[in-house]
Amino acid sequence: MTAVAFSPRVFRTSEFTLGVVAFAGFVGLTIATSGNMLSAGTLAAFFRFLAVPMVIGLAQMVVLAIGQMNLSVGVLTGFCAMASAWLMIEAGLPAWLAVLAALALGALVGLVNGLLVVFTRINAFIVTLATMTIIEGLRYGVHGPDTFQDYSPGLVRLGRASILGLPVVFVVAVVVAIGVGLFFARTVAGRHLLASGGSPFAARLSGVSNDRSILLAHALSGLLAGVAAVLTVALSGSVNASIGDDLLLPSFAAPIIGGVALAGGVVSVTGTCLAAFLVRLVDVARAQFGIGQQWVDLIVGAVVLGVVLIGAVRGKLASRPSRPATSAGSSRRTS
Amino acid sequence: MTALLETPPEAPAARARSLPLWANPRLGLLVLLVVLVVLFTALRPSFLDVDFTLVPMQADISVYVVVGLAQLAVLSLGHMNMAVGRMAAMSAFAMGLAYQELGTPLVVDVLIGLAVGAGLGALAGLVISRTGVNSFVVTLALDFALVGLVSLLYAKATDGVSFGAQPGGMAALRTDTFADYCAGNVCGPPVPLIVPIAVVAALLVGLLFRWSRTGREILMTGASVKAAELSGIPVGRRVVQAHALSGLLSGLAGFLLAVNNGAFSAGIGDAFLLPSFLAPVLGGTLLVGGAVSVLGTFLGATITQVIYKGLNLLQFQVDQLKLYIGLVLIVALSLDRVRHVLAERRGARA
Amino acid sequence: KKSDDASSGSKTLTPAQVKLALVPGGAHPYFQPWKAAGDKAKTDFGLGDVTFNETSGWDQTKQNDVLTSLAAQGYNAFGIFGVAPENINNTFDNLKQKGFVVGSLASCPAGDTDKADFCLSTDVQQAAYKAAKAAIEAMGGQGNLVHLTGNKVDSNTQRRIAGVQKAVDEAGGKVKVIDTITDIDTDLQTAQKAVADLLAAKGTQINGIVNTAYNPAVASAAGVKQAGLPIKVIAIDDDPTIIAGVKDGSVAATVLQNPVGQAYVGGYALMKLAGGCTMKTPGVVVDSGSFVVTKANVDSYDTDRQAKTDSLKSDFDAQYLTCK
Amino acid sequence: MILSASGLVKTFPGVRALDGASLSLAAGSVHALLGENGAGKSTLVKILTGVYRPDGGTIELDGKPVHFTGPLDALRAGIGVVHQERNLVTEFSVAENIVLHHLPRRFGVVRRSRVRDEARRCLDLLDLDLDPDAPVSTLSVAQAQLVEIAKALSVDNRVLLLDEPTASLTGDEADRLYAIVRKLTGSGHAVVLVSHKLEEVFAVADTVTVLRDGRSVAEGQPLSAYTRDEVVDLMVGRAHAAVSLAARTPLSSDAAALSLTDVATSYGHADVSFDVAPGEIYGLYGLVGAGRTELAKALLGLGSVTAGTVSVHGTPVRISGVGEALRRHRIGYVTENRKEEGLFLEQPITRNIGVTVWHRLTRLGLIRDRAEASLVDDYRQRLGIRLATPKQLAGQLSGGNQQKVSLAKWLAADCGILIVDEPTVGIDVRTKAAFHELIAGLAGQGMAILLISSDLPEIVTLADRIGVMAGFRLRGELPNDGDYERMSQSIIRLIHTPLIPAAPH
Ligand SMILES: Nc1ncnc2c1ncn2[C@@H]1O[C@H](COP(=O)(O)OP(=O)(O)OP(=O)(O)O)[C@@H](O)[C@H]1O
Ligand SMILES: Nc1ncnc2c1ncn2[C@@H]1O[C@H](COP(=O)(O)OP(=O)(O)OP(=O)(O)O)[C@@H](O)[C@H]1O
Ligand SMILES: [Mg+2]
Ligand SMILES: [Mg+2]
Repeated sequence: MTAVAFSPRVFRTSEFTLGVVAFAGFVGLTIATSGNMLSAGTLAAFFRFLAVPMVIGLAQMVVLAIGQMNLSVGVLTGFCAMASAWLMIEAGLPAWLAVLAALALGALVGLVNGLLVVFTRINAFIVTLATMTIIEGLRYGVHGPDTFQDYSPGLVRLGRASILGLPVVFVVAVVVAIGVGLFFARTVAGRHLLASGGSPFAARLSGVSNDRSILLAHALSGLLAGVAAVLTVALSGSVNASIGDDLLLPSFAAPIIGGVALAGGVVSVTGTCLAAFLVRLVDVARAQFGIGQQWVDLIVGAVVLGVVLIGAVRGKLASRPSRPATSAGSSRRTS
Repeated sequence: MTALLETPPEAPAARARSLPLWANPRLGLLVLLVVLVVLFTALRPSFLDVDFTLVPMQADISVYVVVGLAQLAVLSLGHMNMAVGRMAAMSAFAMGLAYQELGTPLVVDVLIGLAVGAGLGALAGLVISRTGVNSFVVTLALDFALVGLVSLLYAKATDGVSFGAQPGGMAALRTDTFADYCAGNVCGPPVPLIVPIAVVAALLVGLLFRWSRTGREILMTGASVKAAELSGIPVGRRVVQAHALSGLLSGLAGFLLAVNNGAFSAGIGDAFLLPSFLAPVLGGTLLVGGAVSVLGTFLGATITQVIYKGLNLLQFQVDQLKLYIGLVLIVALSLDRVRHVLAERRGARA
Repeated sequence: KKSDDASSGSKTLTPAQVKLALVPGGAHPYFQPWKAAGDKAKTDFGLGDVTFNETSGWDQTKQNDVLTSLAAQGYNAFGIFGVAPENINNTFDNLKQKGFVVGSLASCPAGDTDKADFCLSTDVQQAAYKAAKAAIEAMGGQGNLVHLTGNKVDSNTQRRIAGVQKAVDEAGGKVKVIDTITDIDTDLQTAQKAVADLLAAKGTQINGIVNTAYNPAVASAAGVKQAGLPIKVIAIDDDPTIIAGVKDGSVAATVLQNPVGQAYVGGYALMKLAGGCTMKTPGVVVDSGSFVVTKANVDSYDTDRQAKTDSLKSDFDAQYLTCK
Repeated sequence: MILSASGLVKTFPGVRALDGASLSLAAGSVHALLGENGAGKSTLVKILTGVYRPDGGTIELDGKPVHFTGPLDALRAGIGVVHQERNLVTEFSVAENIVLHHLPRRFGVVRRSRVRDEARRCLDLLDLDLDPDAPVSTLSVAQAQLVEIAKALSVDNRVLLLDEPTASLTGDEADRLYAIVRKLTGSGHAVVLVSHKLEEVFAVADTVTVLRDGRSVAEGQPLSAYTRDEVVDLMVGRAHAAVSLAARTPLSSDAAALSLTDVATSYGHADVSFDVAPGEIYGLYGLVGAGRTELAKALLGLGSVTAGTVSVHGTPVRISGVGEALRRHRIGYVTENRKEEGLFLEQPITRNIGVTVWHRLTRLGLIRDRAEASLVDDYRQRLGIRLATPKQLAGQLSGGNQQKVSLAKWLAADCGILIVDEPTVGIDVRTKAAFHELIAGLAGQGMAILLISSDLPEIVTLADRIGVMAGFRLRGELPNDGDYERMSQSIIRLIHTPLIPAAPH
């Protein structure tokens, strides 16, 4: 009776669609730039600036997993970045301590978001909208509108270093992504978190604490924002209070294009990363061909819609009833 | 058939008691509003200054109420419209272009613009209902596409980023209040001329969702698409209509902002997105669909503007201002929750 | 009807009655000198009060709100950087109608009319022209130029683009603008990403980069330095990071504006206007000056600027104001 | 007594669901918990499993008072439960759902092979051939219910509470469940069974508690002390007159109200032909999964008819949706899945009933609340819907009353043809009889009724003719002679005869 399609299951996933689109886009761009895409400089720039969008997409994804949203991821990234730069420059802390502090700060603020959601039972959208404005104030408070520069040469060197041709920051982002993937796929906490997102009531009946899932998701989201902050500090060499302003919409775009349901219960690390990859491709295409920003926006809009439409059409084709008309009854176990 | 089934014993009257009046969330917001006004007036008496506080605040509230309603129109479905701002911009562009090219009077320009807004909304709705793709994604993509389009269009139609000439009447709408129109000694209240536009829009939207078949069917679609479809509701059409309404209201909000700012320009709608959610959600409209509160949206928009104005009068610097806006929001919402929980408890015990 | 009568009679104020509000469009390093300049104006001219309020958040609606709040608090002289040059005249108009004195600082309204009493600002087109000139000179008079700037839907951006174009046209075909990248001033990371992508795509073809916005300037100075390309970067303003770049050679030149002069002289003129003076030409546009700083004059530029400020002040007395 | 509860009180806003209910449970026995719809059975079950906290009363486990602060407490205390509603995480696999409350782990990492083994063991208990890795979202209602049961069996609970476990199961599946129940009680477990299928209850249970209006009216009595009618009397609270439907003569009519000729659908039906006359009840019987629901949906335009003709009152039609079916052809469909398709759970009852007729209740384009309220009042009386106030949310009604609301909406719409899908699943005996009367009455008024049911006695009681469906084909059609034994035999025979390939036309 479980005659669900098995073998081509993987080809029907939205990850697969995205993968194909991303690959085709990459190849297309390589051809269009007559190979310039594959030059070391371009590749390095490509992956270096892919790291933060990937991590920030994951930061949003973990809250989407419980069917909530975190509007504060972007400014939190900026705040953590400013805080760690402040710690290095003004407080004179060594880089590694400042990095740990940024991560801890991110997780802490995320936890506060979670606590507010759990204790007030106010919609997370509104809670994080409020904390977003608070954090915006704090982010500005660190150093006004001015720029921090020259904090830790070692950290900045690391941010610009490469391993096997891949930028270190990108490698870190990939490791983080794998970690997040394993967390959701393999750990009890991750599974419980997803169960809470999928059907909170069913999860509760199975002894899962939805409140704990909410706390965990928000704390993890904050932690990932902290990771994004550290990556930013390392790769850019200078930070100011505007850091994070461009991250909110991409943080939603990546997981949602990547197939994560807004209703919760479903995550896709691969999809999120691939979607970030796609958006990055458009960035690069813009630089390669000198396209105006207006056209880029138009193209991104079209690409998003296109990917999603293809996904929808594929989904429809896949779910079309394909029951054999003649022998359905006898082949199914109906006892 | 009447005698086939006997009526079961009536539920005792005591069982059927609804929540007390003070548990009404809208009332909570109203109390909050009054408390905030009293607080700010105590701290800064100029909060009640007619020319510099009350009149401009009414004009701003009018804009944000309509912005909130634009989002509310699709929240009713459990959808989102991430393109409210850009629909407003396109709509305002159409109004400006209509006047520039056709020289038509204000009312006609506005109608043309609203039609453009409604059309864009309907387009989003059509894509959503036909493909079943999440509204967030569709409208986000539409937003991106329109951002580009708006600046391309302005670059083409104007020598810069706004229309130079305004249709007659815009200036009066911007600067005048009813107090400026007197019949003998009797002058109107100090209410800006655009306020009635927002009020009428709010009343119509309220009417739609409360008493009209279309509005109710939109809500039912929001409550459960499957059940709506199986109850004979034309689900697809209702989705398109709700999104068209959202586009129309975005356009109206764009017009009101253009009136306040004094020109149809490309920047209209840039700052609409967050307030569009804030007002209805503060007012008790859920993101899941099926229930909306127009009055709540009005109160939500008013409360946010009051907080903003009050903190402005207290002359906080950027960092403190942001901090306090967030804190006031959280505290206000938490108090509202406490009230709600208390009410539920009372209600349950009764 | 109020919209019909243009202005209301204003009364004269003593300096001590003047309460001056300096209102930028939002938080930005450029405006930070306004604070000190405002304080200096207060003591020098004996103003009643000076405040600096950058809470507008680059939103015209919010700025209008900030302005009316300040008016409600008793401020009666306004030095404003309008968020939206195309709409700002209406804001000026509103304030003027209430009998306040208004100066448009650091940016003029779009179009030919200026409803403020005066506009004291860098001529952005001129500044961009100077920057492009400096770049072309640094490039040795020929090669490919890239222009990085801010919000495309802002009339000032349009003027900057025109200024760069003018300088390039004057080079007589030997210089080409191969890319004008807009909308990357929103935040530092966007600018850094755009610069990295630009350098990766065309780094070898580019000879000079002209920046007419803050974040791109910071990003391209660092990006070029790191990539080790022989590209001449022309930055804007005198943020410490940029001055450091001029000193170490990673920035070929920077084009300075005169924020101190704008706030200080603007405050002076507003005080005078409140005290009963009138503008000879209402809405006159006054250039607050722009200065090209290279390694050669990096230590002395501030004296030039000081001199310009002083001459601006006397210009107002001599040329722009009529006092009884 | 393993588990005993006394004086339990539970109030929901506006409703007192339990009003001093008691229950005590001995090891090694199956205890039936009976009562009408809305009597408070499910509420009691939820209190005993820590889902709700009682407003008053005590619960004792092994003689010691316990306070459950959440479902986990009850699970830890060894109380397993199958709730009336399905509570699975649809995105997760079958296996993971089964062991979700005690995921095998090592250092916080899920041991997937153990999960699968454990799930396989539980599925085997029920003799269920399901892929443990299949997502729950791909299961049918019945399969999901079986997974729910497997989940309750996955730990060795001392107490097992089953709230309507067989409502969506076939006889076979139910038998298998009861065999396990007997095995469990044999080894000292205690089982509580909530069911409206009194035949099953009498076959399985040893003792009984009857709830009426939130109070226990017969507590812990041996079931053998009662006859079926006595139990029903206890539930209803007064002497219960056995209902027997008056013999109905279908209105003779030349034109069928609804007729299908050689219909094939996008769902995979083929060669389906039958017709229903006005005043006739056509019963469509089949095992769960036979494709009857899909046929109904195809007729309504939710799927598509790919071949053959569907005629309404003699005119061939192509229906594109429920709205068209309702307004153009006056066809109504009462769904089997009331929670998702029949009701707007978060909306007031008024709107749930008014939704099909708003177009008739408007004045100047605005709906008259007064008219809607009187409509609700009308159906509340006619169907005996038990509600606190008409503004109450539909989701707060007990299962049976929800079903009544789901039906009321279509009665209000004034249909000529009504398709009724599994109308009495989860409905108490009295209401069920009332429903049967109601359906017969509707037919008596000239409505053509297509009755889809997996409840054989129901079909035999009501239908004039019976179509038997299996594997998306109509296997045959029988006139109903009202003799249950004979009818059931011939129907079973029809289902199990191999399908002869239809002759090519
Ligand atoms: N969450 C709730 N909110 C409000 N009222 C509720 C809620 N749950 C149950 N009720 C009410 O409590 C009463 C008892 O409901 P319960 O579900 O326990 O009945 P039941 O005996 O299980 O009925 P059925 O046989 O139909 O399943 C009903 O009147 C119902 O409307
Ligand atoms: N083998 C299967 N694979 C996938 N889906 C199935 C399978 N069998 C049944 N379903 C789906 O499960 C859902 C529930 O079916 P259900 O068991 O209620 O039977 P049904 O087709 O509605 O027939 P009936 O009304 O005769 O019971 C249906 O939507 C059906 O499409
Ligand atoms: Mg029940
Ligand atoms: Mg069925």
